[in-house]
Amino acid sequence: MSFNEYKEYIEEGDLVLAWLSRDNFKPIYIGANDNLNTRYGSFPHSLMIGQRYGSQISSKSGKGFVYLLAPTPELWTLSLPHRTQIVYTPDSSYIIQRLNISSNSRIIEAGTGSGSFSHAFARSVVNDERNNGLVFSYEFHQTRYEKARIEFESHKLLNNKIILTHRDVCKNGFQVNNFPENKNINNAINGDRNGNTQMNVTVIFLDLPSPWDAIPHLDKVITQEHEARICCFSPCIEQVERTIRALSSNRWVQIEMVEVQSKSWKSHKMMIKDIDDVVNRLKDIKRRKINGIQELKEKNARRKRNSSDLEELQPNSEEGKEAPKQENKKARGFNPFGRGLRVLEGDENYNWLNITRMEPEIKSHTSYLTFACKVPENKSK
Amino acid sequence: MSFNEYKEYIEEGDLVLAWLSRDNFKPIYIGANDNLNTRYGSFPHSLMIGQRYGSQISSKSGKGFVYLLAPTPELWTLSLPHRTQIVYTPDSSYIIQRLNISSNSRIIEAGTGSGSFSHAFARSVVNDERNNGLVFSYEFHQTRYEKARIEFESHKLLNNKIILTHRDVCKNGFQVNNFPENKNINNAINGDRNGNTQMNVTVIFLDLPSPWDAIPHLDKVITQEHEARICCFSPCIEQVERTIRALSSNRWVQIEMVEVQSKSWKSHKMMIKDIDDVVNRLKDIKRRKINGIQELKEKNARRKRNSSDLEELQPNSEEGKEAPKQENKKARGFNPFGRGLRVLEGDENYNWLNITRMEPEIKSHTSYLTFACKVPENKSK
Amino acid sequence: MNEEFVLETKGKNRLIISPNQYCFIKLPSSGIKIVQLRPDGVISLGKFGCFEVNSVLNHPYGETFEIIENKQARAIYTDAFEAGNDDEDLEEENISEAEISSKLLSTDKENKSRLDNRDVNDIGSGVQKLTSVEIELLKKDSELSNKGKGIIEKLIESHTNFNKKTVHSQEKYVKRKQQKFLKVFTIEYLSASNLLRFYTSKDFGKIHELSEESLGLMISLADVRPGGRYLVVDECLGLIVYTMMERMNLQGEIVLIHENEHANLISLKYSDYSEEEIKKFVKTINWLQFFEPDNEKIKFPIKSETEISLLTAQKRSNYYRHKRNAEITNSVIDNVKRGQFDGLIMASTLYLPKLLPKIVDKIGGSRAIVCYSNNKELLNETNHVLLNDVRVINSKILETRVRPYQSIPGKLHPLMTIRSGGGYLLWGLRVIPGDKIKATGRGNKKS
Amino acid sequence: MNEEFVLETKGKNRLIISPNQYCFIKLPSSGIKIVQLRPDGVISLGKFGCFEVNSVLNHPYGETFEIIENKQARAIYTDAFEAGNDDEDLEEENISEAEISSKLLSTDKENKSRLDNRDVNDIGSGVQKLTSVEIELLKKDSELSNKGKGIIEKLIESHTNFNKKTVHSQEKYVKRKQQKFLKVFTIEYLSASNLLRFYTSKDFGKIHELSEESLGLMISLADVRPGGRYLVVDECLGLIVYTMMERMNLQGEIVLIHENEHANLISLKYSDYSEEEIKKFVKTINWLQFFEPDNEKIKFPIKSETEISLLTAQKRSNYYRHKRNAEITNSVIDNVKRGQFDGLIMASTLYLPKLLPKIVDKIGGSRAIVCYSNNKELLNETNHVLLNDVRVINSKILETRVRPYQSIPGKLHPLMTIRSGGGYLLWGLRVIPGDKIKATGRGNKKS
Repeated sequence: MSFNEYKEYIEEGDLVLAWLSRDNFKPIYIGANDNLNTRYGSFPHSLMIGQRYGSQISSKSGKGFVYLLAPTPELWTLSLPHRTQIVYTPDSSYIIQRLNISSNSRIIEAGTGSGSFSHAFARSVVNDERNNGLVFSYEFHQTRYEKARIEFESHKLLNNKIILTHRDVCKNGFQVNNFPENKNINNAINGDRNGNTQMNVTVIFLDLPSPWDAIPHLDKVITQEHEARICCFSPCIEQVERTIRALSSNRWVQIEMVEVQSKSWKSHKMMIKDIDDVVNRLKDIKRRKINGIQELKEKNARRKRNSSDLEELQPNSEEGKEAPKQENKKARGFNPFGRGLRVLEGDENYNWLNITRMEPEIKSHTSYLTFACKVPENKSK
Repeated sequence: MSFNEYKEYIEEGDLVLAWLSRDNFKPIYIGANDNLNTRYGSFPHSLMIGQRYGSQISSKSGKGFVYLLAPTPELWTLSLPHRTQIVYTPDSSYIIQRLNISSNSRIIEAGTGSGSFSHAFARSVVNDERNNGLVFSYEFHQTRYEKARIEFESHKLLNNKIILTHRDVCKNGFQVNNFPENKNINNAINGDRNGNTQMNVTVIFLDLPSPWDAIPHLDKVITQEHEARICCFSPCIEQVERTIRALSSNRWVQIEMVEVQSKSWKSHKMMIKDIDDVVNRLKDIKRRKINGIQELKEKNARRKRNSSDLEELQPNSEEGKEAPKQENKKARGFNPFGRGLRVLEGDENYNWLNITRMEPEIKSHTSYLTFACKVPENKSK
Repeated sequence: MNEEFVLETKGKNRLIISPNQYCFIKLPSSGIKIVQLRPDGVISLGKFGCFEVNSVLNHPYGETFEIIENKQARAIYTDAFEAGNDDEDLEEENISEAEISSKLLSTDKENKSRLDNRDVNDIGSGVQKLTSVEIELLKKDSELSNKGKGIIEKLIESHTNFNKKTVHSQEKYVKRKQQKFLKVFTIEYLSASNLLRFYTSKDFGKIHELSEESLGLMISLADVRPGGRYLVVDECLGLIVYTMMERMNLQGEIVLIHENEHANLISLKYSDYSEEEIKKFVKTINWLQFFEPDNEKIKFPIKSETEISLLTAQKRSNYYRHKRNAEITNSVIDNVKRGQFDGLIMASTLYLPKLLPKIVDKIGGSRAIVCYSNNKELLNETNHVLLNDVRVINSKILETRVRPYQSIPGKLHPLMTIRSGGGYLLWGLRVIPGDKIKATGRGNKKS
Repeated sequence: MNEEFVLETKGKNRLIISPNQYCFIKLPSSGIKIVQLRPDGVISLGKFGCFEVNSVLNHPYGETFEIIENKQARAIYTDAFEAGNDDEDLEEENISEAEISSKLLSTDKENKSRLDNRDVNDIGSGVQKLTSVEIELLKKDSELSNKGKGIIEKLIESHTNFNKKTVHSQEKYVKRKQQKFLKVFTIEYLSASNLLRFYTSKDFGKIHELSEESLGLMISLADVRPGGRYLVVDECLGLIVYTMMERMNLQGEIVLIHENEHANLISLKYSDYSEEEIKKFVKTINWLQFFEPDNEKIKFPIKSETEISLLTAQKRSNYYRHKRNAEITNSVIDNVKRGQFDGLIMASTLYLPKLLPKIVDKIGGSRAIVCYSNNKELLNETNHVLLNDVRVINSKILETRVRPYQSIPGKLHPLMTIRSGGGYLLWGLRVIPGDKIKATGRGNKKS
């Protein structure tokens, strides 16, 4: 239930996101007899119940651990397998901000897709005695619709915040009847001339292959008293062109297309390699080369003198473990940057500069976002 | 002449870029009797002759100074007024790199525009006993053509590196005859069947409103033995679409469109504001507030006691200059971050973090670059 | 969710232009304004004219108006604010005069314009034959009926090179002139994004170059929702608090920490909430009170009813005022001592590597920590501290940038230049390290 | 220009596929390879087959080949390497089989494909009815004549859901299959950009994430041109030197400083220049020799003709070898002592804030200083040092990023994901401060 409210303690039935490693979250529904099995070990759910959200817990073996996190739309999005239908957080957060969504917003989302954006919309709206917000979500793909319905239901979002409909909105429009409606609200809604429930939609988000087919259907469901705002989400630029033309001929105004480009960085350390150390190392190499020639001569001479003593000079087995490394180190001479050694980032024996490093793969493009507004015609005289 | 060679000393007749301030270069041609007048003062050219390139020189008054720089295509581009026709360095450098331009490249550039890219092309090509490089540049706009001709001439690039033609290539194609040609070169060129000089172009750069009109004309002038490579530079995405279709139907292959996005940063310092200082400042304010009430009471009491002594307590005029500032400072109390004072970035009395700051305006878009290749048909059997 | 902090929503009107609200006005010149709509007042838009407030009230927000006679604003349908649309999409019915002048252009297009601009030199003052005095006169002439259309036609006639320009630059020219002379404007609701736009154009530095996309991302990453209870540092004139109030709709609570004697929440004066509503929703505390709560709690000597009744009216009033102040201060100090906030949102210029670790304990388990800065370097130093802090996981630095396009079909391209800035975010998750695991320190921290 | 450093260009062939050159091979799978074209040799492209080197020699670089019988490669025209083109642009004449299969698709397009993918579930192994064994068999069958076309058709037939897929995913499917089975490849000249592409896919870290656009910008900002004389630090496997050689065409000189006993110029083995040409053009010196030239100059005792004639053959040979080494070392030390380089190009992981000021004096007045790093932070620290150095002006940090598009008309969009990295550049200009002005220090520095 924690998609709907902040909770301090984990209870049976909760959805928990188990943090395994960076950006790797595993969603689990807490059942007293269940186990979370990961490559970091096995974690019985029974030990999670009653823990605070955010707690670090050890595996049975004590060798591994996970953190138990409360789900949020952002973490939920991160926990999804990378399906193409995901609207990522930099896009969704911008759309929500720009469309000025608040607890009373009446939102259309088509299609539902992975449902990741639905969760973000649902977080902002409230439908109770004082708030009249709702998300009308549409999905034409049967399997995806079923999946979303089950998900919304288990996240306790279905029908109290999200009205999910299996439909091709391009053909059949957006009108939904018989959704639970709070009659106490100021701007409560009566049926229109045709007996349809007025949906009074103020915000529209279209993530469809051909939004231009859906746009003409909007007039029937958007608010007739206020401004409606739309965002169309399309990967190809040619879709944007057709969308703009459709919006314009359906008398939407203030049309603007934008792209969201986002990046993320991890913090790292880079070894500071001092030029003096480089020069000293080259000197050391040179010195050892000369000495080496000298030593070689002496060694050869010594070997000739007392070859029988060699055995005694060998280290015993205990010391032997360390010896090769020592010898290697010595053989390497002055080695200011740990060449050939396994130096951990931040090792105190070296100097470091704090740097940032981007994730190896950048989401170079998600989709183009086309925004527009419409004020009801009867008001515009 | 220094566009053509590196020079150490400034001579009469040289083109010099006088650096006035960051990214502010003023091109001057050195004439013994001329003067450079800037808001940093007046600088007689006579004092510049014989100086090393890069020298800092003082104005006559000694108050201002400039640096005397040798022109390069990049600095020349920076010194141009911001006309729309400029191909900026991040684009031009990428195009040159990707098209693999070297001293022997035979390049078409249409249109010439501001000539900034022509300079970059000309830097890479050599036309002498051993190198066969040339830039064929075309401009259809009469005034721009004239301007470019004069500029190339005074930069000693005309006809030895750049063959400039006033023409609408979309209508009349690219064929140029009678350009100076070095007959000693291995792959020297004979006239074709029609008596036209073979231009053997290997690299094409089209910065035209409708490149699709020019593309069909290319077959007559590109190399018939080797691969030719093209880059089309267009601001709008719809131009890219038409260009790709034209390239494809003219049997160009490996078509790829890219955008170049570039940024630049200056280095700055940000004050480190320690939380302990914040807390101490709040304590100080609180203390002084309490004291202030106390002081006010005492002051009032004192005033009543000996109002006649007040004159003597006033500072003399010499000290008076400093006093108000001192008093202000004191009045401000503990002021760890120099609030209300003019603190210079990097002031040693404060702590600083090294940061970067972007230029205030970003070139968000220059143009789309569409690349393609073509191998002669007769070779492709 | 702390029920005690859920307040009644006043039902602030975000949809209808309402009296006394501050609103956001967009001018054709792409100028913007914030004005308060006092009933019976008159609002001046400078060279675009004046209009009476009453003539715009009760229209929906988002409406575009033109100024007609007697300072009356009349709602119109127009796309004058677009970067422009191809004329094939314009509808014939209900056409406004703004459209007519663009229709005029479209006939020009086919007949007279050239496909390129080879014969046009850069347009200097010499090319335009009307003087600015003549333009002023024309403007006065046409003020009542023509609203600029006449001027634009005259300008086109007198521009000797007009027919030599390309279609595109002809359009740009007319557009530029429209923007200069048409007396139309749009009234929008003063959303957080619009307020940000206003500050962006007015004083970007004072909101530390915070962009709309960074703001939106910050609010989402911090999981801000109606009913939440957040710890906030807002050095952006209160813009972040304003945004959170929009999103939360007075449901929940904000505790705001400030570095001076008083918090700078200047933005909230533009909100349509009463001072009382704001005070109920936003509690303020300074860093001294935050870090030394026990010292800073006000020990206020409570007087008995009898004692109070003996005070003069003035002293009694003072007594109640001091008592109320002490109660407020002590209440927010206790609030902070309780901790367990649902998120930390910081937009501060303080040195975070030292500050942030001192606040983390106040945040509830599994809740988000989000810091904004216009310097990535500061956030990197901070993140290096978090990497060694077992109470925070999954921390990273994010950047988001929106790239707006010239949104005209057939001429689509990103805007050539945009403002830089926009800032960066540091995002981490507060966790509660296990006792045994905690002891071993960093070695056990996967991230 | 120092005439003594201009060498004869050998006239390396960049246009015609020539024996013994290393070349760059692009495979339909978007795989890439570098191979040396030894006459009479056979080159294996793994699953794409083998071809005899002789069958590709003397074709122009850029040519695309298909493998026919007896390991013979035959030049073809194909757009198989495109992301794809709309079929309306394909010419009827001279059509290759790769095109035919895409023609086949285009008829499917109108008749059978759906505009959306509502009925398609994610494609798992169950949907594809052919086993991989069957595919292998088909592949063998069609090896001689059909070159994959047959396979693709069979695959389409056996893919039960093919007609339910959208046009776009049908195209993607065929494309994917083409890439897997068509025996075509393109031979390109091993330009610096192609070598960079090879390293990028093979070991991006070893070239410190240097991108093509950063490389190009670096070379341009450093004003690299034929005839110049540059001081270079190249920790990118010699890729930067390779690029400069391409651009300068052996006209001019490079002095390369390295941090180990020997410079790592592994890239140059791929160039078609002889070792002698390379040695004439690229002089190497280590940091010890650079900073302590007088100590490191080799005092080589010159023997008289008589003395030499008295040596054994072995010792005489040794004497000449040592003498030559000493001459080379002393010559490059003198070269560096002379200074006045036409530019400094650094791609080093050394700590530049300390290193760079020690080198600036070697650079001529008005010449460029360009440093590459994959860390902006390192360059910022370095730039802060330059800001206090009166010998460098106008220094700044630059970033350039290329964003490739799916370049199919009707389906244009930036690629969804690209590799990060690419690096940053620090660019400054070396100046000669005036004597009087110098004395006053930073105060007089405008930038």
